[in-house]
Amino acid sequence: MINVEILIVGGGPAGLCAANAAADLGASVLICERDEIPGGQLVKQTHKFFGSRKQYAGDRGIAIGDFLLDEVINDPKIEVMPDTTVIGIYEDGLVLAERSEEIIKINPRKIIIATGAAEKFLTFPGNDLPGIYGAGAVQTLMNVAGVIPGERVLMVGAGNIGLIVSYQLAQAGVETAAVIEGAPTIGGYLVHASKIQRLGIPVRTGYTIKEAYGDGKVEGAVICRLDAAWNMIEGSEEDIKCDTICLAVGLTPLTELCWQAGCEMAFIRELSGHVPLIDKYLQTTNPKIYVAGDVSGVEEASSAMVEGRLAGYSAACSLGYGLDTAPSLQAGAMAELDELRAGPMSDRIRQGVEKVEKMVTKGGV
Amino acid sequence: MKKAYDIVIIGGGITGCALGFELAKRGRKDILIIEKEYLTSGATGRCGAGIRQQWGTVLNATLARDSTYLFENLEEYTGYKGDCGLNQGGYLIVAYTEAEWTQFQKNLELQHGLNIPVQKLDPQGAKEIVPHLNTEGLYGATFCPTDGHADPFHCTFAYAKGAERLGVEIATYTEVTGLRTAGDKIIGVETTKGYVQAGTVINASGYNASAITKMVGMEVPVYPERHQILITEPVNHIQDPMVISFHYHFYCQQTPHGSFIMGIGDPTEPVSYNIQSSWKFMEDCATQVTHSLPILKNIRVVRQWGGLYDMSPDANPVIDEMKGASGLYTVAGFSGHGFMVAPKTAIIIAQQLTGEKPDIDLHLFSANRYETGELLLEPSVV
Amino acid sequence: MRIEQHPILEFDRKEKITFFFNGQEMEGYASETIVAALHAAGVKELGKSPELHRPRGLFCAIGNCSSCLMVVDGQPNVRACVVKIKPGMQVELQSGKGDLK
Amino acid sequence: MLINTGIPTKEDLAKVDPSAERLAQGPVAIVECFQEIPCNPCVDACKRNAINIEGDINGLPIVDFEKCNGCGVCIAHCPGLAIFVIDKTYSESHAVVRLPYEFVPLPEKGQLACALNRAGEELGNFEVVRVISGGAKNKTTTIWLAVPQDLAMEVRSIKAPNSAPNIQNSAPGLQSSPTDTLICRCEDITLDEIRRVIADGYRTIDEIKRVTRAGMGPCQGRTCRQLIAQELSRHFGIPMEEVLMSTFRPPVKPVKLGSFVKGGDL
Repeated sequence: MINVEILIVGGGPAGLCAANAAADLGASVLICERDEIPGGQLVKQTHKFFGSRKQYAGDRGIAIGDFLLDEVINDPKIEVMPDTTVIGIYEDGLVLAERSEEIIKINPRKIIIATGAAEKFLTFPGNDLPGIYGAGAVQTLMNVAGVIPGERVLMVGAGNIGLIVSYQLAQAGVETAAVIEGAPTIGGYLVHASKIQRLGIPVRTGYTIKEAYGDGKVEGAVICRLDAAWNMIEGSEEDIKCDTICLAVGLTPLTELCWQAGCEMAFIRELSGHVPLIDKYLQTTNPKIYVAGDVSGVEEASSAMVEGRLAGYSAACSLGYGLDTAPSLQAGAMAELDELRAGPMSDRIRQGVEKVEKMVTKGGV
Repeated sequence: MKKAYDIVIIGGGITGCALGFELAKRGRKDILIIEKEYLTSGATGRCGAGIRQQWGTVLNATLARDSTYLFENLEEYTGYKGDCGLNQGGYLIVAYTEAEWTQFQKNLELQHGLNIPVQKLDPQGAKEIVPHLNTEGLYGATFCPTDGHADPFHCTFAYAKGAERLGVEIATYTEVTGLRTAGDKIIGVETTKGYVQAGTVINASGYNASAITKMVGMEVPVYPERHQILITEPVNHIQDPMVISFHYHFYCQQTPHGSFIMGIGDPTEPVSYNIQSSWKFMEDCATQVTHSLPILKNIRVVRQWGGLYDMSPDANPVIDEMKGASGLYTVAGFSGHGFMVAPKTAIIIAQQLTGEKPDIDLHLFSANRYETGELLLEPSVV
Repeated sequence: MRIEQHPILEFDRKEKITFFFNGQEMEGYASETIVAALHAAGVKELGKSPELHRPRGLFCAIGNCSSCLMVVDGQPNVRACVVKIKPGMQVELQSGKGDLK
Repeated sequence: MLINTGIPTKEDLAKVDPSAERLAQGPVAIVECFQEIPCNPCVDACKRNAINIEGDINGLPIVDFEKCNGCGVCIAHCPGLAIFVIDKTYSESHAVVRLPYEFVPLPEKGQLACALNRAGEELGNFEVVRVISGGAKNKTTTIWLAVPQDLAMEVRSIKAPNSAPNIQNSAPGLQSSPTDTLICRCEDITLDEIRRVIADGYRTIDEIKRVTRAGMGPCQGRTCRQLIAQELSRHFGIPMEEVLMSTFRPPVKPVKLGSFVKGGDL
């Protein structure tokens, strides 16, 4: 049995920042990371991050992952357990984790859940053919293993992930036949769209995938246009020859542990799925549990890092650490979040966060 | 939902749905089943769904035997399009103590007297049926090849769909909030969706049974007790029967789908509505089951969950009209074996309520047996 | 299918090792997961689905979805996207549910 | 429109381009950033304080063309690769377009590179006159491409030498046979099956899970639950917020039963 002050589930940008923040205030921290190397999805982000210097803007995701990890590893108050998956939070607050087929019991005083998000799947005939991958899977193959997913890709979704992965495919020498997007406008940052357009990769809004075909693996896809009510326009079908279809149709928060821990949950469309109801310090309705990053609403890695710091300060402070410094640090993190979310591209996130705030006030957390 | 019914059944588990079906089949009209959440959301949907005829009392063995016959043709019997998932791979009941083994041999006589085809096996014989069984410390086993298990959801849905075709109404996501009486007669049920009149109310609400009777100031000795189950990933078929040990309180079966379902009883479990999962259950169940069935060390658990038995002091149900509230019947307290006896039990209660002569006399399940001390102690429970 | 030159990344693949896919000898690198090594060799189909026997490949590549279950050293239902190859490892397509050993 | 295609229009560009007079004076930075996003490394990159954003970090960058001397440091610092430096004074016939480049192999000074416009169309092969490495950390190279004067405001990229040949898509009218749409991979449950049970009267995720097994597999319904919820929402015309979600149970991932056996506790 491991007794620890703060257990952090997930060593991605949110989890690593949470660990640093909590340890800075003096709390002892254990990070359980299911992967061999912590960093979460940062390990496959080859592009430079947006935001401001406080969120390491201008640095590439992989580099950010590296130095967040460096800080964590060099901090004696933080222990990192890689290859370790937290599998359950039980009724008595005990946590079970698995590492190399062994069960580890952890008895934390506070838990910060920073499990991130999972990729959404899409319904169309043939949607399970080998060669149809989530965009994150393509990144993992390409940017972690250095293996290309195929020779010619149809990218479904023109949010930031779809646009960025198309660019990364080009960097790996893979052709993207087209980026299609059901919505009439591009959802991701326009600079990303411009970047791939000038490589000759067409971004086609108002298009969806109607079907994937192939004998045992993807050989092509039929795309077609959508009308304003998202109905397929008959006769607009086009055949796209490709051996890979990459689905970048959004993420949904990975909240299993929040459900298990009895946190009050709500479906918030703007935050991409069911999320735990939290207060402004990122505490859930289970007072033992805090959340940070995509698990509380799918957003950018930059905001995940700031949320991580905020949750780390809050959890440490609730244990009596940094009582004098924590309030200003928390306020600083909240101001950073407000700034990141101030622009028109964050309208949705702001609405989602406001919905949660209202529900929490009503519930009287 | 109408304003008045002849009969209201509280509880959309297998007992309530089978009752609705059997009553409608006997020509009763105006029947409403009220379910707090969705059908099977209580004990039925959380149970191991074993079907066992190897009981230690004549009444339970007979009910289970006749219910098995019904399970064998449930789709045809109810007119259900789906597959109720009956798998008669048998029950292998293993004896780890001498006392147990002696009791089993007594049971065997009783069971043979009821034409239940139970075989007595030495450890080697048990191993022939379950080749991966660890026979260390085993005295012997009994095996009934027509025992097995079924899909609790499809069985309940079969009864529910059949009942609906016969005119029964089912109100899901509707909770009973009160009972109304006039003098010593029941006259209706208050629900979250409004009041409904009814001269007959059947309390088939499982572990909530005493909460329901308390609404008219009456007690039945039925209380909730958590039992937990885990299920594994599916693998190709290797195990026919349910393997069960009363001594170690565990059971383990492989479903037709390929998953293993197993559970273990905890004698220290308190009375409570708690259905959360515990890590202790995982440890206890894994430790015991992999001792008896070592090959299962390598299979992966995909889910664990808790459910509530509707326990009674003698692990047998209360099936009786409530004294002082005529028209209110309690059918609850099955203590973990409600699923396997539901088909026949429903027929007998329907027979009683429609004036037919019941096939089996259920007076041993009367509510006053706890006062008179005539408990029906069942030696064969997990 | 391996990227030899990349503008941003350098791949530390570690040593070359040999494993077996459906009995056939294959080369991969010690840093690679089973699916990465197979993918590099052009193998995209990892098994047949349990009920409808449809060809299946990887989908999430990080152990979330269980689309990539394979038989590894005789053990069925191994998530090939998160398990690294080892020298001499026997990897097989999983057809349906697999046999418990 | 930019928002539909990612290609800025003439009107968009008119807002960020320097005047002809300024262009005639020497190299100058153009920031083709038209959207308010939370980002400001360009401001930090410019040592002459020639780039500013209004309000918070979501504001659009504005170049003070008088302060800007076209040094080009900002090019490799823009995460969106949206900054270019144009030098129309390079020669009588040619201007230099300095652009960010993140592909391999790198072109060498003196080589010809295929110039591309904002839509990726080829504009001809022109000489690379300088290659500036972004360094080991930054890794964004700045390419100086000498292009005819009239293309200076068109060329914004060069073709990566290893980019794949363009495969033509075939015309519509293909011969594929219809196949199923999968909802639950673990249990092989199709969309048709889900629609059939919904038509049969099952109206919650919990019921559908129990009657079809969708979501009972090793992944615990991570991918399929949402899809079933969407189908229920569509079929009954109820918002997703009102579709009841079933709960998640441990373990989060499949774990061997043997791992839980007592005695192995740390």
